Formats: sequence, C-alpha cells, structure tokens
Amino acid sequence: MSKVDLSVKIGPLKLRNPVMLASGTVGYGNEISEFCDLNKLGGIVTKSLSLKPRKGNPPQRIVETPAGMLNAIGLANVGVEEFIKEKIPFLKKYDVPLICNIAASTIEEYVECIKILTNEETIKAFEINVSCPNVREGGLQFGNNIKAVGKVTEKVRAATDKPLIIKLSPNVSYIAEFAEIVKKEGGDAVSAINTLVGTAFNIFTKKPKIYNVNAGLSGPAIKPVALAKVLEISRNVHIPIIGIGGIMNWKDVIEFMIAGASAIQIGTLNFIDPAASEKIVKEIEDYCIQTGIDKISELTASYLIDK
Amino acid sequence: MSKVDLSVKIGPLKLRNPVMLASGTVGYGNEISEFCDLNKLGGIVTKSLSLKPRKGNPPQRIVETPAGMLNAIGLANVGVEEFIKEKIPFLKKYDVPLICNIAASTIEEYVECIKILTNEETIKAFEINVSCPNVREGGLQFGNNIKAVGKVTEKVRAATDKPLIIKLSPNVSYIAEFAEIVKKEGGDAVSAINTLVGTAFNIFTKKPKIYNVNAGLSGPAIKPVALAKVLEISRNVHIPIIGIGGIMNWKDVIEFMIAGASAIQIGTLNFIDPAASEKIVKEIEDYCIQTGIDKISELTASYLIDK
Amino acid sequence: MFIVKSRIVEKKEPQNKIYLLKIHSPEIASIIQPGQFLNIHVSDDSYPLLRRPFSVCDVEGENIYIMFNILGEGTRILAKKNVGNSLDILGPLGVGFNLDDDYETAVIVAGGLGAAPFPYVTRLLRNKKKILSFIGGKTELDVITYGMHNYKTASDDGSVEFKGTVIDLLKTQLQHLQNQKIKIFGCGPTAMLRSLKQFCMEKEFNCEVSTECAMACGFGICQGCPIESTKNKDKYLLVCKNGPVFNIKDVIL
Amino acid sequence: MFIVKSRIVEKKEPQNKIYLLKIHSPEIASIIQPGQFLNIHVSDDSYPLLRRPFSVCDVEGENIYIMFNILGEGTRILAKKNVGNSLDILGPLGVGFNLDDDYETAVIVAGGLGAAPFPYVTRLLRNKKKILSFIGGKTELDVITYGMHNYKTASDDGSVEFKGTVIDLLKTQLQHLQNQKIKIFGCGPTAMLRSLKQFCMEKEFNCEVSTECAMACGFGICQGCPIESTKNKDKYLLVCKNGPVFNIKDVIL
Ligand SMILES: Cc1cc2nc3c(=O)[nH]c(=O)nc-3n(C[C@H](O)[C@H](O)[C@H](O)COP(=O)(O)OP(=O)(O)OC[C@H]3O[C@@H](n4cnc5c(N)ncnc54)[C@H](O)[C@@H]3O)c2cc1C
Ligand SMILES: Cc1cc2nc3c(=O)[nH]c(=O)nc-3n(C[C@H](O)[C@H](O)[C@H](O)COP(=O)(O)OP(=O)(O)OC[C@H]3O[C@@H](n4cnc5c(N)ncnc54)[C@H](O)[C@@H]3O)c2cc1C
Ligand SMILES: Cc1cc2nc3c(=O)[nH]c(=O)nc-3n(C[C@H](O)[C@H](O)[C@H](O)COP(=O)(O)O)c2cc1C
Ligand SMILES: Cc1cc2nc3c(=O)[nH]c(=O)nc-3n(C[C@H](O)[C@H](O)[C@H](O)COP(=O)(O)O)c2cc1C
Ligand code: FES
Ligand code: FES
Repeated sequence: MSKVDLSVKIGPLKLRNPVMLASGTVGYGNEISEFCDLNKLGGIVTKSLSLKPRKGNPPQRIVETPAGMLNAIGLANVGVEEFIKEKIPFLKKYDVPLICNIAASTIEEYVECIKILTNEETIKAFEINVSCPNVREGGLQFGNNIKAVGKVTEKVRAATDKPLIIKLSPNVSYIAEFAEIVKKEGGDAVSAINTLVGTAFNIFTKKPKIYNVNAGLSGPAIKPVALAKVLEISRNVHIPIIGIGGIMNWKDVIEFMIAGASAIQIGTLNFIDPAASEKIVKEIEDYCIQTGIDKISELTASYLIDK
Repeated sequence: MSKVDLSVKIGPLKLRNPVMLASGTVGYGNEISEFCDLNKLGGIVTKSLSLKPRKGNPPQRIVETPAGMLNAIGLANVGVEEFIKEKIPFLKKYDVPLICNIAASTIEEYVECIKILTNEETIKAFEINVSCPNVREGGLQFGNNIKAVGKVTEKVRAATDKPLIIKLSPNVSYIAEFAEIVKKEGGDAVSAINTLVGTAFNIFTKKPKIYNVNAGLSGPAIKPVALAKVLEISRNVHIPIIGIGGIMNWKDVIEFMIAGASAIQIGTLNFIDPAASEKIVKEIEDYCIQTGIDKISELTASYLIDK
Repeated sequence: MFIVKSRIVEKKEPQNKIYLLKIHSPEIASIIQPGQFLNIHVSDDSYPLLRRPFSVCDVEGENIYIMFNILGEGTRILAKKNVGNSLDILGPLGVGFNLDDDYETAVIVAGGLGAAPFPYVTRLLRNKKKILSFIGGKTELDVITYGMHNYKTASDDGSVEFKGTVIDLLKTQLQHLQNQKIKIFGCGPTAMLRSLKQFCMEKEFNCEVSTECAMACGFGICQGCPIESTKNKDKYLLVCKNGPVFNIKDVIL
Repeated sequence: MFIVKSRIVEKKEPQNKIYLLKIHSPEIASIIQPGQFLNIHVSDDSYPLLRRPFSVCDVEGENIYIMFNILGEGTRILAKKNVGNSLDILGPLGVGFNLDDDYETAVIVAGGLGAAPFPYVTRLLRNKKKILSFIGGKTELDVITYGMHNYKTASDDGSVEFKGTVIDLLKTQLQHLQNQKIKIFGCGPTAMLRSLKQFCMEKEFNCEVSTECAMACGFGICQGCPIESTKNKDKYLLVCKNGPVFNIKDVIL
C-alpha cells in the first residue's frame, strides 16, 4: 500500500489522485489507453461534446510556436448521441472517473446536452467549456462575458446533480470575477485555464498559418500565465480549482497545487509523451515522500506569500 | 543608397525604419550603444520614467520560463529630473528618435511628467505605459480599465503636442476597445503588447520565485498572443500600431507588420543579443528586396484573410 | 505502437542534402508496414516541443531507416545527430500501403522527398511484382533515386532524362501502363498528388497515395490533421490515423 | 565588452562533477580582470533563452577558463559541450577584484563553487603577495582546490581537515590574520558571505566579495539584479554592473 494519500476532492468529486487528462488532448480515451493505464489516473476529460456532431475546421489546424502550439480544431466531435453509443462502452471498461466536457453555442444547447448525458452512470462529472476561442458563434462571447457565464452555470446546474466544473477562459481582465459568479450560481469547481488566443502568419504568403486565423495557445509557454490565473482565483474566491496549462512534468503539477489547484489536467504533453501522466502520478508521490507530505491535498494553496 | 524605402510613419512620427528598442530593455541607451549603432535604428524607447526616482522591487526580479522570462522590476528608474540632467546629454549625441516612456500612479502624475519633459527637443514622442503589471498602486487598474485609459489619454493629450503613443495591456478581454478609446481621446498610436501577467513558485520553499509574486511574461513564448492582439486592433480600429512581443528575428518583424503593425519594438532579445536590432534592420531590407517590396510600409496590415 | 529510445547505427547522405539515418529499433522494425510513419522527438530537451513525423524509408532486419532533408529547426537538429545518439520514437503509426492487391505491375510515382517511403515498398515488391518507378524533382538534385528500382526521372529544369513534372512523364508512358494490370503508389507535394488524382480518375487506375498534414500527436488524439473525405462530407478523415496512405479516390486533395 | 563565438580547446573534470572549460577567446583574455564574468549562451538554438553568467576562472595567454557544476538545464547543456564546439560569449562584464591595494597577505575565502574566480586571482597574486586560502564545502566533494595556493579546507561533515564552515575555520586563524596587513577576497553562498561580513565588520578587515543574483542581461539594461547598498537606501546597486565584486561594507547581503 502507498504511504501517501494522493486522493483529492473537487467539491463532491473524489479522485484517487490529482492527475487528469485535459479535454481535447485525449479524444475519448481510446488511443491513449495504449500508452498509459487509465486506471492509474485521477480522471479523464472527454473532447468537448456538442449536441450534434461537428466537423471542425478545415486544415491547417495546428502550428508549433516557441515552447507551445496553436490549435484551432473547431470542436470537431462526434456529438452526444454517438458518444453514448460508441464511446461510453469503451470507457466503461475502466475504473477512472469520466468527466464529460460540453461545448455549445447557446445556453439551451448546453442544457440539452447535459439532460441527455446526466443519467449515464459512467459520467462522474461535467466540465463546461465556456471558453473555446475557436467557435465563432459560441465560445468567445460566453467565456468573456460574466453574465453569460453566470447564466450558463445557473441553467446547467439546474439540469444535473452531478459535480459541475466550469472551464474558464484566460482571455479576460479578471478571471477571479468569473470564478466568483460560478460559485454564486452553484458550480462546484472551476478549471483554469483554457488556451490563450494567439495567431501566426506565413510571411511569404501573408496568410494566417491556421485556417481559422485565431487559435488557442497551449503548452509550457503559457504555464506562468496559467499559474497566475490559478493564484488569482485562489486568493480571491473560495472554490476548488483544477489547474491546467503547460504542465510538462511532476514539478509543474506541484507548482500548480501550491498556487491553489486541488487537481490538475495534462494537455499538450499527451501529444508528446502519451505515457507521461502515469509516470507523473508516481513522481508526485515520490515528492510527497521526500518532503514528508502525508496527504497531497495539503499542498493545495500552500503558497507562502509574505505580503 | 538603399533601394528599399524602410521609413514608416506612426501618426505624425516619422521613423527611418520600423525597428525600435522597447522600454525597459535598453535602459537609457548607454550600455546597448556599445553593441549596436543606435543611429541605424528606427527609434529607442526609454525605461518607464516616473515623476520621482523609484527604487523598484527587491530581488528576485527575474526568472526564466519556457521560451520566455518573468520580470518584476517595479519600474526602477531615475525619475524625470535626473533623466533630463544625466541621460538626455548622452542620447543627444545620437540621431535616433527618442521616445520617452512614462509610468505613473495617478493621472496627475502622468500629466506632470509630460509637462516637465515636453519641451525637451531631443524627445520625439511619448509612450504612456498604462499597463505595467508590477506596480501595485498604479498600472493594473489603469491598464484594465477602459475609462481610466480614456481619461489618461485625454489629459496627457492636452499636455503635449508631441506624438502620443499609448502602450496597452494584453491582460484584457478585448484590446481593440482600448485602442478605440485611445483613438477617440486623441492618441496618435498604440503599442501592443506589454507583458502578460504570470508567476512561478519554488516547489521546495513554496515561495513565489519573484519577490513581487506577479510578474510580466515576455519573450518568444508570448509572440502568438501579441500577434493576435495586434491583429484584433488592426481589424477593428483605424490607428497606427507598434507591435511588441517576443520578436527574435527579422521574420518576426515581418509577421507583426503583416498582422497590422506599422513599426515594432524589440524587448527581451536585447538581453540575449544586444547587437540583434541593427542586424534585423539589414535583414528586413533583404526580405523586401527578395520579395519585391519598394516601401516597407506596404507590409502593414497586408494579411490575406479569406473570410 | 511503442515509445522507444532507439540508437542511430548509421548515417549517410546518399545524395546532396538528403540524410538517411539507420536506427536500431527491433520492436518497430518487426511490425512496421510500408507507408506507415514514425513520430520522432528530435531533441534531448523540450525544444522543439512537438514530435516530427517521418515515413519509414526502409527496414533491414532489426533496423529502420528514415530519409529527410533540412526544412526547419526540427530537421536541422536531426541532421546533426550522429551514430551512437538515441532518438525517442513513437510508432509505427497510421495505415500504410496495401501491396497485396491483385495487380501485376507496381507503378511508383515520387516527387522530391516523396521518395522517402519507396525503398521499403521496392524491397518488399521486388521479387513479387514488376516495378516501374517515376521520380520527379525541381532539379537533378531533388530527384531521389536511393533504393528505387527500374526508374525513369523527370525534372522541371530538364537536367535529367525528362523535362517536366513526374506526372507529365507518367503520361508519356500511358500506353505502356494500359497494357498491364497496374497499381499506382504515389507520394509527393500536394500539387503533384492532385494531378496524379486527375490522371488516375480519368484513366481509372487504382492508386494509393501517402499524404501529409501538420500534426501534433500522430496517433489520433488531437484532431489536428483533417483531410476531406469523398465518401462522407460531414466528417474529416485523420491523416495520422485513417492515413497517411489513402486510396486516391477516397480523399479530396 | 564583446560578443564573440569562441572555441572550447580543452575540457576537464578536475574533480568529481566539477567541469572546467578552456576557451580560446583572445579578445576577452587580453582584457578580462579577476572577478569579472562572462554571460554565455549555452546552446546553439534559442533554448534556454537567456545567457548564463560565469566568473572567469583563469586566464592563460589567449585562453579563458570557466568552472561550473550542473545545476539546471543551462549547465547541463554546457557540460555536454566538447572540445571544438563554440560558445557564444558576452564579456567581460562587471567590476572585478581590486588586487592592487595596500596589503601584504591576500586571504581567499571560498565556499563551494565560490572557488571559481580564485585560480585567476591566485595566478596574479602569487608572485606579488602572500596568499592564505580557506576553502569550504558541504563534504569533501564540494571542496574545490583547483588552482588554489597555500590552502586550508573545511567541510560541514568533517571529511577534510576541519569540520565546520569555512568561516569557522577562518576564525581559528584570527590571531595569525591580525598579525599582518591583510585583504580578504570572498566568494560563495549568501549565508557564507553574510557570516564573512559579520566577521570582517567586527575585526575591521578589508574585504571584497563576489556576489550573485539572477540576471537577464548581465550588462545593466534590464535592472534585473539589484543588491541593497549600505550607502544609499534610495537606490539599489546592480550586481552585473556595479558588481559582482563589492567591498563587503558597501552591500547588504
Ligand atoms: C506522415 C508524414 C510523413 C512524413 N515523412 C517524411 C519523410 O519521410 N521525410 C521528410 O523529409 N519529411 C517527411 N515529412 C515531413 C516532415 O515531417 C517535416 O518536414 C518536418 O516535420 C519539418 O520539421 P522542421 O522542424 O524541420 O520544420 P518546421 O520548422 O516545422 O517547418 C519548416 C517548414 O516546413 C513546413 N512543414 C512543417 N511540417 C510540414 C508537414 N508535415 N508537411 C508539409 N510542410 C511542413 C512548415 O510549414 C515550414 O514552412 C512527413 C510528414 C508527414 C505528416
Ligand atoms: C556573476 C555570476 C558569476 C557566476 N559564476 C559562476 C561560476 O563561475 N561557476 C558556476 O558554476 N556558477 C556561476 N554562477 C551561477 C550560474 O550562473 C548558475 O549556476 C547558472 O546560471 C545556472 O544555470 P542553469 O540553467 O544550469 O540552472 P537554472 O535552471 O537556471 O537554475 C537551476 C537552479 O539554480 C538557481 N540559480 C539559477 N541562477 C542562479 C544564480 N545566478 N544564483 C543562484 N542560483 C541560481 C535556480 O534558482 C535554480 O534553483 C554565477 C552567477 C553569477 C550571477
Ligand atoms: C489540440 C487541442 C484541442 C483542445 N480541445 C479542447 C476542447 O475541445 N475543449 C476544451 O475545453 N479544451 C480544449 N483544449 C484545451 C486544453 O484542454 C487545455 O485547457 C489547454 O491545452 C491548456 O493546457 P496544456 O497547456 O497542458 O495543453 C484543447 C487543447 C489542444 C491543444
Ligand atoms: C525586464 C523588462 C523590463 C521592462 N520594463 C518596462 C517598462 O519599464 N515600461 C514598459 O512600458 N514596458 C516594459 N517592459 C515591457 C517591454 O517593453 C515589452 O513590452 C515586453 O517585454 C514584450 O516584448 P518582448 O517579448 O520583446 O520582450 C519590460 C520588459 C522587460 C522584459
Ligand atoms: S496528428 Fe493528432 S489526430 Fe492526427
Ligand atoms: S542583469 Fe540586467 S541589469 Fe543586471
């Protein structure tokens, strides 16, 4: 038996450890399960699901940047119906908390998705993506508009008893205000952060490198920003935080927890080393042993700030 | 004689080429003049000056991050009086447009600084730093508050006839709204972007790595974000833009101009290669020759976006 | 699919600016199919961040080969590697060529670095089928004949046998091709694949092509590599998972 | 100040985990003073981004030496460099030791890698002054005697001559020190410099120390490296420009 208690709680959601896989970076778990034992992880978050299947953006969807990458997938996904029929059966085989990430263009669509999914026993929580910068009709206006985020939270809350996580956009002036409204409207936790808005041009063709023009920046480049956002929420709002953004190794996990995260999600790293998350679970345990921590949850918001 | 016309105009300010050195990354020009011929550059922007000298933050002020760095200098500067007495005489020796960057905690302080400096002939323009994230009493509330930015622009505009550039914070939901108010209140141009707010923790001491806790992220990591902000302004507001953020080579300069910048500033790169800016001027000229561009100003906002 | 650290055991420049690395990787060598690819972490640190995809160029016993030229930072770093260095390889990935159909002559059509997958294809087919290869490039230097068999060459500048594109060259052999049961295997720049498609659709030739797309993961989790399908307009195929080799009828290039 | 590409001409590990690079850099070698430093871009690409500062360890003709151990990514990359590789060096930087005062005996006090600047100091003083060196470290492995002269050693674990800190060792020699006109030159961890300061202030010894601080530029343009001055409370000194060597009286450690 392990000497360290790695379990964490995100509101009502209990995870065996704080390491989850982030939405959009593991599909529906199938391919990555060849590289890492899902049963060793804290949780897995699906690609954002919408009511109907989405084709997503034409290529080019991806471009590498210094210590990061831009993506504009355009929320390509199978839709909730096919998800239930084709993807849940696979995920059922695993004993890992499944968190369903939902993206929609209207508040009604969010609610409808939730209603369809909420009775699926395999689904242990919902993560609401209000912040995807790549959908023109949706995403942006929600994620950057405090009233809209409040409204979405309220309506979705009414539609499910399952733990409810709102995934926040970092592209705002004060992210803590958004966490505050989520809390007020009954959300159980916030995820921070989704990608930063970025772009890139080909200097010979003068065209954007990414078809959608604007894209989401992820990877180690954004880690300092993500940490500052987590800290901002942690210092101002009493709500569990799932830290996301540029995590590349166990040290980054610890850093996010110190800054205020109760758990974390690994995104871009899955593309580079799909076996990393399982290793990281082991390594954060070693850190706890080495530094005499009995319960990893003690690390959350353990920052020592003088002022 | 050079075959390419590298000159650019930023409102009323004419520069011999679009390559400037960014505030806070060249001090007052002295040290960097040992590595690069200031007379070859488009312009040089001073470290932010305040009315009184500022001591700045205690160490640690700097930490490296993936493809970037965090800084929280705390606007250490000599103050406007000493600047005039000690620094201007050196800068007078050069034939390079000198742009004075001003930071203050109150609107009155901005105006007072400008009044003291505006009669100095050597100073060719002002850049107003409304966005420094490291000063607690100032900076942040200005930079993220649209009314405050409007007010500062209005008051400073009334205090000087010199070209007036407002340097915008990227830590906002819609930067174009800020450019819009700057335009409305009579600003001649905007600089975009200042640093992103970020932080970092030591995972063994649990203390922030930077004394000030929050710091500004600069360097190639932020280039995609900076480009997206420049593009956002360019597509929405008719005002000259000075592009800043992560420029490491001539290609990045061209990319910023395509995205909408009339000129650019080099920041973090000066620390790594203080001779780079002079080389870059030569290299963008080569690009123009190679691609048949007679006037580099044609590049500004030359993006080809289908939709 | 494996993630393995594999040692470079040989490094060659079979022709100017073309690099060939022989890598000892028994796990991968034993199962990889022609047209499949590897996603390689080219550096020892985290720069550049993403892996770089390379077709398997050839397989010899426990060794695999990759062939590349220097395009950007990733291939620059790779070109500096030496015998004894290790590479972090993810593979085998994707769907390769189907060599086992009912045909007599394999017609290989390669443009520039599109030649990369064909030494392996050639090795496997050499004793089973007739092979006719057509290799094109901008200039003589870009015409890569390494590991190819029974080939004709074309270059835009006429510095080799034929002046014109490799598809133009192919067309001159039309009569010859129509006399036998052929299957075409193509790889090269998109413009070449497009005109190959037109040619094959007109003449009703069976053809498989290896396609390219910017990729983040290479194994189906990022959705970064869409390619338009002719069969289902509502859904993209993924180059990394459903391809990179497709029947030319099935994709819009 | 120059930015030069300089070739590594020799690489040594004078003791376990301590690396010494000899670099052919005539421009810098001809002018650099002991206690000055170099800011080195350790990689060929842009990762890591910032230069890394290293004291000049020694100078021999047209060559300069640096000494380091592996701390993080930058020094890890540096340790992998070999003879023939080039380094991009910015220097000489900062203000070094003043060796020319009026004193008879130079007392060198080094803790751990703080030994780095002293081989050069020793070389320059060897024929001019008496030298007494005190070298400390956590264990025997951390006590670096390379290039030192007439030294006594201390380690926290007692694995060398003296058990305790190097300052404790220094104190045992107090009587001896007070008998002559000395100047102390110190370099090492901040904790060591602090207790050295206390010792020097009490006994009124003249002392210069080389300090450290996280740096971005190394030559005065970023304001990243403040150190509190005893003379002017309203302004920080800059480690890179006003230092790294300071009279111990002038700075708050
Ligand atoms: C399935 C597959 C198989 C491949 N097989 C080979 C092979 O066998 N040999 C070989 O030399 N190359 C092959 N490539 C292309 C190879 O992956 C790219 O050349 C490489 O990623 C470039 O990396 P870089 O860091 O050097 O260049 P970067 O700095 O990433 O890019 C340099 C330039 O190349 C362009 N570029 C980057 N990636 C691609 C791409 N995938 N397709 C087209 N243009 C690109 C960029 O837009 C840029 O203009 C293959 C690609 C795929 C998708
Ligand atoms: C003027 C000056 C002279 C120096 N001379 C030498 C020398 O001769 N030999 C030598 O081995 N080292 C010397 N150093 C320290 C050396 O610069 C650092 O060890 C090096 O920058 C670490 O780089 P890295 O990438 O390996 O580690 P990083 O990944 O940058 O850091 C690894 C760890 O070291 C800490 N660290 C980084 N930089 C410093 C620093 N400047 N001071 C204290 N801790 C730091 C970090 O906080 C981190 O915990 C000197 C520093 C200065 C300022
Ligand atoms: C290719 C890609 C696709 C993504 N798709 C989604 C998505 O569908 N829904 C969502 O909420 N976040 C999505 N994200 C954001 C990630 O979940 C994560 O918030 C972000 O990438 C930052 O973490 P990282 O730096 O570790 O990647 C996506 C990220 C990437 C790189
Ligand atoms: C060490 C440091 C100090 C800075 N000081 C100032 C400042 O005083 N005033 C200001 O307007 N911007 C300041 N900046 C921001 C830069 O001018 C620039 O906007 C930013 O660094 C982004 O550009 P870069 O990525 O090229 O560095 C500073 C940046 C750095 C790295
Ligand atoms: S490259 Fe990730 S899905 Fe194809
Ligand atoms: S390191 Fe930049 S001023 Fe000292």
